[in-house]
This record gives sequence, C-alpha cells and structure tokens, in this order.
Amino acid sequence: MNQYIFHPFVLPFVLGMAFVLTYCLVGLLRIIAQLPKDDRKQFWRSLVTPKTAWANIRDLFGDCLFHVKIWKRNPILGYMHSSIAFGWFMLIAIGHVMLFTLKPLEGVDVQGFERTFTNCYYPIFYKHFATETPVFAFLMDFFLIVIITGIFIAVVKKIYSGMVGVKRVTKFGFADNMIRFALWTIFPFRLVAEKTNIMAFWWLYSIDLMIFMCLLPFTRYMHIPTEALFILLRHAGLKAREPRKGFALAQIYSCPSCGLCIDACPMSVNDKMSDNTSAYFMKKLRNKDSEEAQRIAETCLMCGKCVMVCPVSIESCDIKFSQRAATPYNINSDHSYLDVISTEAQRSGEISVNNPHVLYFAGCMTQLTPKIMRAMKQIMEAAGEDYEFIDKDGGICCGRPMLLSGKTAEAKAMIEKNTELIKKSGAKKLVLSCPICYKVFKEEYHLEGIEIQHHTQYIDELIKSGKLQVDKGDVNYVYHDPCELGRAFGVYDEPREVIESVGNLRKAKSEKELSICCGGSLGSFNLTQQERDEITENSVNDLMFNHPDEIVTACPLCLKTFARKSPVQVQDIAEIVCEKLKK
Amino acid sequence: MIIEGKQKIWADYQKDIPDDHYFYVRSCIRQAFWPGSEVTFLDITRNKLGKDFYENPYHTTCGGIAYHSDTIPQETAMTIIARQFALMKESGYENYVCSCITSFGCYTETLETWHEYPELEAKIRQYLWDSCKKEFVKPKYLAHASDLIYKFRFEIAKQAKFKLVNVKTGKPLKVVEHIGCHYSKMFPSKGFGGAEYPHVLVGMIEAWGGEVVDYPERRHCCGFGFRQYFVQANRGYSESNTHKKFESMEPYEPDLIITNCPGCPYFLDRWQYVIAEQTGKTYGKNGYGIPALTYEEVAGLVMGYDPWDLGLQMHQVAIEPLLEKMGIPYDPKKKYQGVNGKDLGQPMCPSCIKSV
Amino acid sequence: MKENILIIGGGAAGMEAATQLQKLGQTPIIIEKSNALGGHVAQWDRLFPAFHPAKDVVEQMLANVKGVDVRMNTEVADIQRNENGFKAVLSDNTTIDAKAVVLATGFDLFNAERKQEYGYGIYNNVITSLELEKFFRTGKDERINNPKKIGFVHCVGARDVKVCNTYCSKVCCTTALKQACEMKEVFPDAEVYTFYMDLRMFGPGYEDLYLRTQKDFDVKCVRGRVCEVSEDMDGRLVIKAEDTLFGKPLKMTLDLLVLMCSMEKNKSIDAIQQKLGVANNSDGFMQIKDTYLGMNDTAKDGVFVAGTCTAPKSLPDTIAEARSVAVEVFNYINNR
Amino acid sequence: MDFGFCLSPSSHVKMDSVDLTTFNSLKETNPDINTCIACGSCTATCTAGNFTEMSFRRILLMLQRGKEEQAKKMIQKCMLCGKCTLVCPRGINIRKILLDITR
Repeated sequence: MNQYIFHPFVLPFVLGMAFVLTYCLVGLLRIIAQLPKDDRKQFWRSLVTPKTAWANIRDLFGDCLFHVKIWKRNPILGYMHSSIAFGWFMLIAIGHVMLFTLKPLEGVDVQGFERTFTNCYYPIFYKHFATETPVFAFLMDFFLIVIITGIFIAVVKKIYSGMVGVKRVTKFGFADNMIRFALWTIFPFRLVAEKTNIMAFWWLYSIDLMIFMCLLPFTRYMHIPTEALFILLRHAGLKAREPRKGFALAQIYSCPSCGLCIDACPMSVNDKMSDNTSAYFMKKLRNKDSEEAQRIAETCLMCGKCVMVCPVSIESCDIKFSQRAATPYNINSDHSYLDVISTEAQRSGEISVNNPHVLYFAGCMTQLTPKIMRAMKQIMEAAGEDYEFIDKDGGICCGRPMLLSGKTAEAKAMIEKNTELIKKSGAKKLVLSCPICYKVFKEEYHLEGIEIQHHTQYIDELIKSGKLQVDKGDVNYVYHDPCELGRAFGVYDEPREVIESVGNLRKAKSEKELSICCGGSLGSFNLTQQERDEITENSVNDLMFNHPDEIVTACPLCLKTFARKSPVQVQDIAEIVCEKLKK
Repeated sequence: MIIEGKQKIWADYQKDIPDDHYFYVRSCIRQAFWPGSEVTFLDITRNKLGKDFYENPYHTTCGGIAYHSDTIPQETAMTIIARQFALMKESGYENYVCSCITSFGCYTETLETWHEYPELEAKIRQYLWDSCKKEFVKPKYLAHASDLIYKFRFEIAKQAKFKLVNVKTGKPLKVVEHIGCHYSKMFPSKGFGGAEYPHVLVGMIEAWGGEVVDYPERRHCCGFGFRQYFVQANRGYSESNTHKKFESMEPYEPDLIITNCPGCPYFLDRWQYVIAEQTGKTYGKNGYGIPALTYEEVAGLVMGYDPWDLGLQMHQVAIEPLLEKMGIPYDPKKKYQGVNGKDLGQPMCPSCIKSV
Repeated sequence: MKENILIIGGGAAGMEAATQLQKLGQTPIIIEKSNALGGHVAQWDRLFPAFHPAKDVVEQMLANVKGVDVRMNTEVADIQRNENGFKAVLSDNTTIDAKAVVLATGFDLFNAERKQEYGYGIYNNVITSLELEKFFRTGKDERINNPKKIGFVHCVGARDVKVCNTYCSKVCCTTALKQACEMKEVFPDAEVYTFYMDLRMFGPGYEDLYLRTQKDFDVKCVRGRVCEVSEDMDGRLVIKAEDTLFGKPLKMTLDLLVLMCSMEKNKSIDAIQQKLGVANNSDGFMQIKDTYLGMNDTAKDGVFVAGTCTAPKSLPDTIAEARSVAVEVFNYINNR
Repeated sequence: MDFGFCLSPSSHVKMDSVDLTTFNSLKETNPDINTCIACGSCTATCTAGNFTEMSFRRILLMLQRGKEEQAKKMIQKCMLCGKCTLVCPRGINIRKILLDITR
C-alpha cells in the first residue's frame, strides 16, 4: 500500500478499534436480548416517542459529552470530564469532517475498500499523512490542548484529591490503573507526534490507543459507550429486575467508578466501611463477584444518597434490591397466624367500626417511641379530628423490612392483611409516623379513596387550615430529613414550615437530598452497632453545624438513633408541635 | 474414684442397731412379688444367726401405697402406723424392723413429723384411741430389714457356701446396687452411708466378695413411682426410668442387681422383659437380662439355699446364668415345681429375652 | 496517745488495718496463726476483674506493713477485758496488753465435701476454686490433664438452705468467670461451661469481664444449678443440671469440674469471739453494730471488726473496711 | 406386643451429642451471638411475638441445644421489622443473625 496513506503504526489502533466495536455491538445486543419482553417493547417505543426522544438527545449531549451534572456539583471535576469527553469527541468529529477537506499528497488516489479502510484511521493519524487547512489545524490543536488540560487536572486529582474537593477516590485494580495511564498519555503522545513527526511517538500514540480500547471493556471506561445506551433505557422508564442482566447490566457498565457516591455515602466515615459504597458494589457486580456484591447489598443502608448524587443517575438501590432478591434467605416465612389477627382484632374492638375520618398507623418503630404516639394523639385531639389508632396494642409490620430483605411474596401477605384492616375501618385518611411505613404504603399499598400522609404533611395541613393553633417559640431547631421521607418523596418543605411556625429553623451542613442517614436504617442487615454509631456521630456533627438547640426529625428510628449520640435534645416534629399547642 | 472419700462418708453415716429382739413387719407387695424373700430373711436371722424376731399376726399395711398414691391423707396413714406401734408395745418389743422401704420411709417421716409437731402426735394418739382403743409407744429403734442384714453381713459371710465371685474366672461379680428411694433420700441420716453414697447394699456386696458398679444413673429411681405405675397410660414413664438406668449401667456389663425395696427388683426385672419386647434389646449377655434380686435372695444364695426354695423362678429374667457363674448347683427340672413337687405351670416364653 | 492495738488475723484486712494504724501513730500487733502474712489473697494467682497478679498486691501490702509487730504461728489463747482495755494470752504464753482489739479473722472456704452430690473427694476430677488457683500459680495438678470440657459450678455452699448458708458469697461469680477465662487461656481448645443461678457482676469492670468471657473467651454460661455429678466408665464426670432459660434438663460429660466454694466465717476464732462477747448474725458471720454507720463496730466496746469476718467481701471492700477500722480505732482511743 | 404404653423419649438435652455446626459457623460471622444475656427484650418487643411464641432468645438457645429445626420453624414467624435489634442491650444484630440462620 502507498506509504502516504498507510504506515504499519496505524495497525495497533485499527485492531483495538475493531475489537472494541465488536465487543460493544455484541454487548448491546445481549443487553437488549436480556430485557424482559414488555420492557423491550417499551424501549423500542420510547425511541420514537417525541418526548423521550428529545430527552434522549438532551441527555446524550448533556450527560455524556458536557457532564452537566458534574459541573453542577463540582465545576473543576465538570471541566475535567467534559474537557476530555467533549474534547475527544470534537477531535473525532472534526477529524471526520476534515476527511473531505484534506489535501492528499500528489499522485495519491484511493478508492473502494482501501478508501474505507483509510477513513477509519485517517482522522486519527492524518497529520502523518496529509496537511490540513489552518482553520482545522487550529481547531484540532485547540481541542487537543483542552483535553490535555483536563488530563492535567486528572493527574492532580489522582495525587491530591483534596485539591479538587474530593475526599475519597475509588481504589482501582491493575487494569483500571493501566488504562488510566494509557488515557493520560494518549494525548501528550499525539501532540508530540503531530508536532515532531517522530515515528516512535506515532507508534506510542497508536499503541496507547490500542491498549485503551482493548482494556476498555474490562474497566470502568466501559461507561463511555454504555452510558449512551443506559440513557436511552432509563428514559424508556425501565427498572432493574435482576442484578446482572439487561437494564442492570447497562447500569453496571455505565458506572464510571467516579467515586462521587463514596463521599456521599454515610458509611464513608472510615476506610473499611467506605468499601461498601455503590461504586464498589457496581465494580463487584461487573467483576461477577456475587458474594461480595451480596454482602455490600446487605450492608447498604438504602438511604438513596448515592443515587441522588450519581452523575450517571444509576439506580444502585434498585440493583441492590434485585441482588438481595436474587439470593434470598431460606427463612420460609410462615405468617399464617396473620389470618387469626383480623378476626381477633375485630372481636376485641381494636378495629373501629365507627368510620373515623383519620386512621393513625404508628408502626413497629413508633411503638418503641410512645412519645410520638402521645404527641400525635394530643395534636389530633387539639385539632378536633375524628381519629382512631389502628395499632394501639401492636399491629402487623408494614412489610417494608420484608421487601428490604428481597422477600416480595411474604411482604405482600402483610400488605394485604394491613390493607384489609385499614379498609375495614372506613377511614378517609391514613396518617403514618414512620417514613419506613410511608414509603411502602405509598409504593405498594392500594388504598383507593384513602389519602396517605406522613404526620409532617398532616400537621402542616392542620396548621395551615387553621385547625391547629400553635405558638412560635424561640428554640433553634435543626431538621433532619429522614431518607425515606426526603430523598424518597421530596417531603422537604412541609416539615420545615411546621418547624418555622413553632420555632427557628437552623440549617444543617447537608440538607434535603444531601441529608446524611442517621445510621439506624433498617435497610442495612450487616452493620454492627459500633459501625452504626460511627455513622450516627458523623450525621449528628453535620446537623450540629449551626449550633442548634435541638435536633428535630420525623422518623421514630432516626429519633432513637440520634438520641444515643446527640449532644442536644432530639425530638420528633410531632413532639415539638405538641409542646407549642395553643392552650 | 477416690475410695477414701466414700469411706469417710460411710463412716459419717452410721447408725445404732440393737443386737437382738426385733418386732418384724412385712411388706404388702413383696409377699406377692418375691414370696421367698421374707421367709428367707426370718430363716437366716432366726435360725442361722439366732436372733429373736417377732411377727404379730394382726399387723397390716403401713398405708404407704395409698399415702403415696394420694388416696389417703397423712393423718390416716399416721394412724395406721400408730396402730402398728401399739401392736409392738402390746407384744413387748421396742425395736421395730420393717421389710418394706416405703414403710421405712413412712415410719421415719411420721416419727420425724411427730418430733417437729408434737401436737400432731397427740392428735394421732387420739385418733388411734377413738378408732381402736389402742395406745402406742414410739419404737426405741427403727430399722429397715436390710439394715439388719448389713449389720450381720460379716457373720453371713462367715457361714457362706458361695461367694459373689465368678467361679470360672475367679473374678468378683460386678454387682449393681439399687437403693429404694424412700430408704435415705428423704432423711439421709437414717440410712447407712447417707443418701448420695448409701453403704447398706455396698457393704453386703463387698462382704460377700462382689465388686460394686458405680454407674452414672446410680441414684435414679427404678421408675415405680406409685401413681406412674398404677395408671396404665402412665406406665411408659415408669418404664422409661428403668430404661434410663439400664442404658447407663449397660457398658459396665453387670452380672447382678441387688436391691432393698419391694418395688425396685420387680420393675428392674419385669421392665427388662417389656423393653425387650418393645425394642428388641436385652442388657445381659447372649440375649439374657440382668438378674435383679432382693438382698435376702442374694444372702440366701450365698448361704447355700436352694435357688428354687428362694423363689428365684418368680423372676422374669432367667437366673440360671448367674447360678452357673457362682457355681451354685440347681435342678432345672425343679424350677417350676412348688412345695411337695406340685406343678406350678410354666410361663409363656417371651419372644426376645431368654427365660431359661 | 500511743496504744497497743491487737489485730487478730494477718490477711488483707489485718495487714491494711495495721498499716493505717501505724501511720496514725499507734502500735498495732498482728497475731497470725499461720507462718505467713497475706491470708487467702496470697493463695490466689490473679485477681478479678483485670487479671491483676495477686502477688503484686500482697507484696505491696507486706512492704506497707513493715515495722509492725507481727507474731507469726501464734494464736490468741485467752483474752480478758480489764480497766486498761484487754489482756491477751498468746499460744506462746506471752501476754499483750491492748487498748483495742480488731478482729480481722477472715473466712474459711466452704468445705466442698459437704455438697456430697458434687462428689468432691470422691471423683478424681472435681476440684475447688482454690485448688484451681494453685494450679494457675504452680502449673501443677495431676487432676488437670489437658481437659477438653470444663465446668464451673457457682454457689457451692452459698444460697443453699441445704448447707444452712442462705447468703450470697458475693465474689464467686466474678471469680468463676475469671477462672473460666484463665482456663481458656491455658487450654484454648477446651469448651468451658459455667453453671450459674444469677451472675452478680456488682463492681466496676465486672460486667466488662462478663462480656469478654462470652465474646473473647467463648465461655458458655448456662443458667441452672448442677444437681448431681457421677463418674462414667472412663472416669469422666457426668453432670445434670437444668438449663432454666431453655426449660429443659441437661446432661453432659466433663473432664474437669470446678466448684466455686463460698465463704464461711473462720470458725477457729469462735472461742475468742465468745470471750469477747461478739455475737454472730443469721449468716454465721460476726454481727456488726450497724449496717450503714457501724460496719466496723461490734456490740462490745473496744472490739472492732474488719473484712470478711462479718460477711463475704471482695478484696477492695476488705481493704476499704480495714482503712475505716483504723480511723474508728484511732477515734476510739483519742475520745476515751 | 402392645402393652398400651411405650418408652417416652428422654427430655434431657444431651450436650455430648448436640450438633453445634450451625451455631459455630454462625459464630464465625456473628461473634455477637455469644453475648446474649437472655434478658428477653427481643421477645418482649417482637411484633410477631405479639401473636406467636416467637422468641429470639430461645432461638439462640435452641441452636445451642441441638434443636435447629425447631429454631428454623420459629424464625418463620419473623416479620423482619428489626425492633429486636433496636432494643437489644448487648447490641446484637439480631435481624441479621435470624437471616443468617436460614442461609
């Protein structure tokens, strides 16, 4: 072949490219084939639905190239990512556009297969073979420099992560370190090669590319191609059903192991526990280390903060659920005794037949914090509500813990029994004190015609409607957002408004969607008391940032957990309202 | 096992037994279960040892069975006992010897209770007067018949024709001793050797050449337990107790069990047959059981009484292997011949445990 | 005023009382019947709750008591009260005039033979807590041959109407756990069981010891009193107890059984005690004047008590009482 | 032959022959289980215990006394609500242990 259009140094690149393209294509087909049938149908449909199609285009550019989410969170990291991703994209795009404008050296004319073959590496190595117009030359050099600045930041981040505002970075294995090194050197090599045309650098450049592409499927950089697919699947509205198949697989490969979730995770209070964060969970899944994946899935508090901060929007909690469900415990639950309960409850008059307007379901955890129950009773009395307690003498668990253990069928049985009891009461509104219950009631219960409210919402409504009269005091409160109320349902404003009507609200260091789990979460099976205590201490410190007089929360479990470690009094929102009821 | 430790305890738990002139009362059930035993006892003590034993023909049960079956109140049982004491007084005796362990327990319990509650004694005195117009005097000495054999064990050993020794090997026979619960478990100080390590039977075994087997369930009840046996549905409980003891003693391969209670040898003997029928298991060698004898029967064998005169054919577990071990001659043809050669009839052969 | 004070008993209480009285300018005279000071503590290897060597404590106390008149191998043969206080005749026929008497006669360990069902002195592998301490000190006891299963019986001779001791002996629970841990240290492969009725972890660090016993030493605590012990064919011990938390009787074979013997009042002092007119309480220990404010006083003027002669006590309690008795005696002498 | 009665099984827990495999392997992963002081808090607070005989304290004992099947049967009543873990004075991760028993 003509020396002006071919040189053996392009071969490593071509081989690498061929490999990675084949790999990605097979992977894509596999993922789509693994999707459950109706999910697949939904996916095809979403591609042609204008609304999702637009969202697809928006996110493909916004997330994959510009990394808008990372920009928002941390501009330095945003620049680092988008400079490399967008810069590289531009080099490839401009390179291809340039193909048509390149002036081949005289006497060279390539056609047919040869032309196609050349096209695949020409934009990458064009400088060796041809000259470009000054405009393109500028653009190509510009983006190359942009990329190199991004890489510079990456190197700095690797050495001093604190400088770019990151406390903990993901720990990597050999392949990941290797590909990272390849990535860091590709562009400097290219620059040197282009500027000096020394053959050795062209070789190095090409080999670097090959290393990068050959390692790509086996490292976190697989997220570059997969994320595009993941965005499409996500917009199609799919949910992970199995831990290592279909949609979940797309998510696993989309995880860039960027480590943002590591800092966000409440467990990252020490090195050992930070190994339980989502970044590692995804990595274990990718490496098919299902034993470790299972362990992490069972250790996770399921607070959802990693999902909230994930720049790729990976639903790691869903995957953890499916992981738990994939290897369920052989507990062989026998809840046949539930059948007797309804008749007994009816006979003993526990279930009211008076059709109360409001039915109050305290839940298991609230049974351990009778202060909340008493406060709710007084509040409802003061508001003149027509109410009834459904589980005054202990009730049936809401089913959420069963769900958390991956045992859907058993949870269903409890849900059905509670549904039956609640419906029998004839209430119009169900008020819950426990966000754990709230989540399952909102998501899994079918209580048509019955409004479900957490007591923060309910009290807010009572105050706003004027049914409940409260005095404003001068206590400075800080509010802790329970994970399953805040991040799960965005109930951020109601509790804050309630608190402001009875006192002053101070801000925590991390609030709302960034609120740190109290450490008591039922989501985790494995954490020991000492580990939980460490999490709690960290969370309390965060809440104490502005020196409040009291910590207020809206979850019995958070209340109990904080009370162990808090330097100030911890109360439920219902309690502080109760204290300020107008006499 | 530290034998000095036991000897220390044995020395601590000794009691005075008068040398002669005893008022003897019989056991209700022993006469039916082991008809040779009491006869042998009286023959040995009266004729071989030359002691004065008097039996009053009007004496009755002590009431123990009814008392322990919760069918009569304590006052009734005490009044029956008071009458026995009255008979002793009328006969001019003051050393009371009973054949039955449960009687011994009841007499001891009564005397101790009266000691603690004299008003109860007065009440019983009145009851006895009201019912029988009799007056009693409390015995000067109370002993169980086995205490007497214990006391005279060396004299018996002197007159012995056979020893508790395997004549073929020359080794002492391994003997399990089983004490009736009512002997000293209620009042440890009333039995030779106390409650934990009773010496009454151990003393006989050692004096007559045997070797005592101390096995983990030594203390356990034979399983009679009165109420447990009397109700058929509860008998499994009684049998299980015996079973437990045999399971525990089995590894020691005992040649013989010696007992001092009416019920114990009966249950240790008969339940071996029932266990064999139910589980197919026998505890002696070659499909035989382990003979469970009364101390009088053993004393009789040692002194050379004819086994069939001692009534050993009344045992379910075949006695022949033991007789052969001890080298005691016997006529197999006479096993089921009564007095004057009368045919007693042969029992049905059990299916599991060997009877001959 | 510098007076003679007769201290009967050279154990922890007697030594500490003498030390303090000497510091207060008095002349304490210790009468010790054995040939060494230190009492029971000197027979112990390590002390609960932190496995502190008993030797260290005893040596410190011996150093402290230096200069005190100690009469070893001596007993008080007779004692009379007179107008100057007391006149004691010792077993070596010397006499001592003293202003006050401190009874620091301590305790006797319950004679385990009395609980016949446990077979102490009958079965080879039943030993007492004191003998185990000796094993820890000397490493020698022919009955302890690499046992695989070890049992500890609490409350031997305590809380037991059958031996006429209805009181709790206070220190045996903690001692049992301490010894159980030590056995695990010596025989890491052994299974160690303790049979308790209640675990009375009454002092600082004791509950931590309990937790360590369970967690770090894997000692199994069974709630139930061992009721009988037998020997099997191999000379191993078969024990029966009820696992009262499980509600079922339990039977197991052990290689070694350690009896946690209770404290009883040292009876060798009975005659002198009688002469001094000091009564016993219902537990058989010396009667103190008042539970709260008169724990060192007896009903008799000038006769004081300290340590385990009045009730079972731990070593820190004993030392505290010994110190308080010194102050009591000092005030008594100066206020007369 | 039918006697109208039969040997009754011994009620003794025979510790010499108890199979502790499950308990010991559980101990490897959850050393906490040794620290139970049988206070009964777990049983008293148990949501399922409100309706059934469910008792974690007894489950631990069952495993140590060779009644594994009985223990597993009892665990079936559990609703996994986690109250027991919250009230345990020794900080034992009860819910996790219950799940691990059934692994």
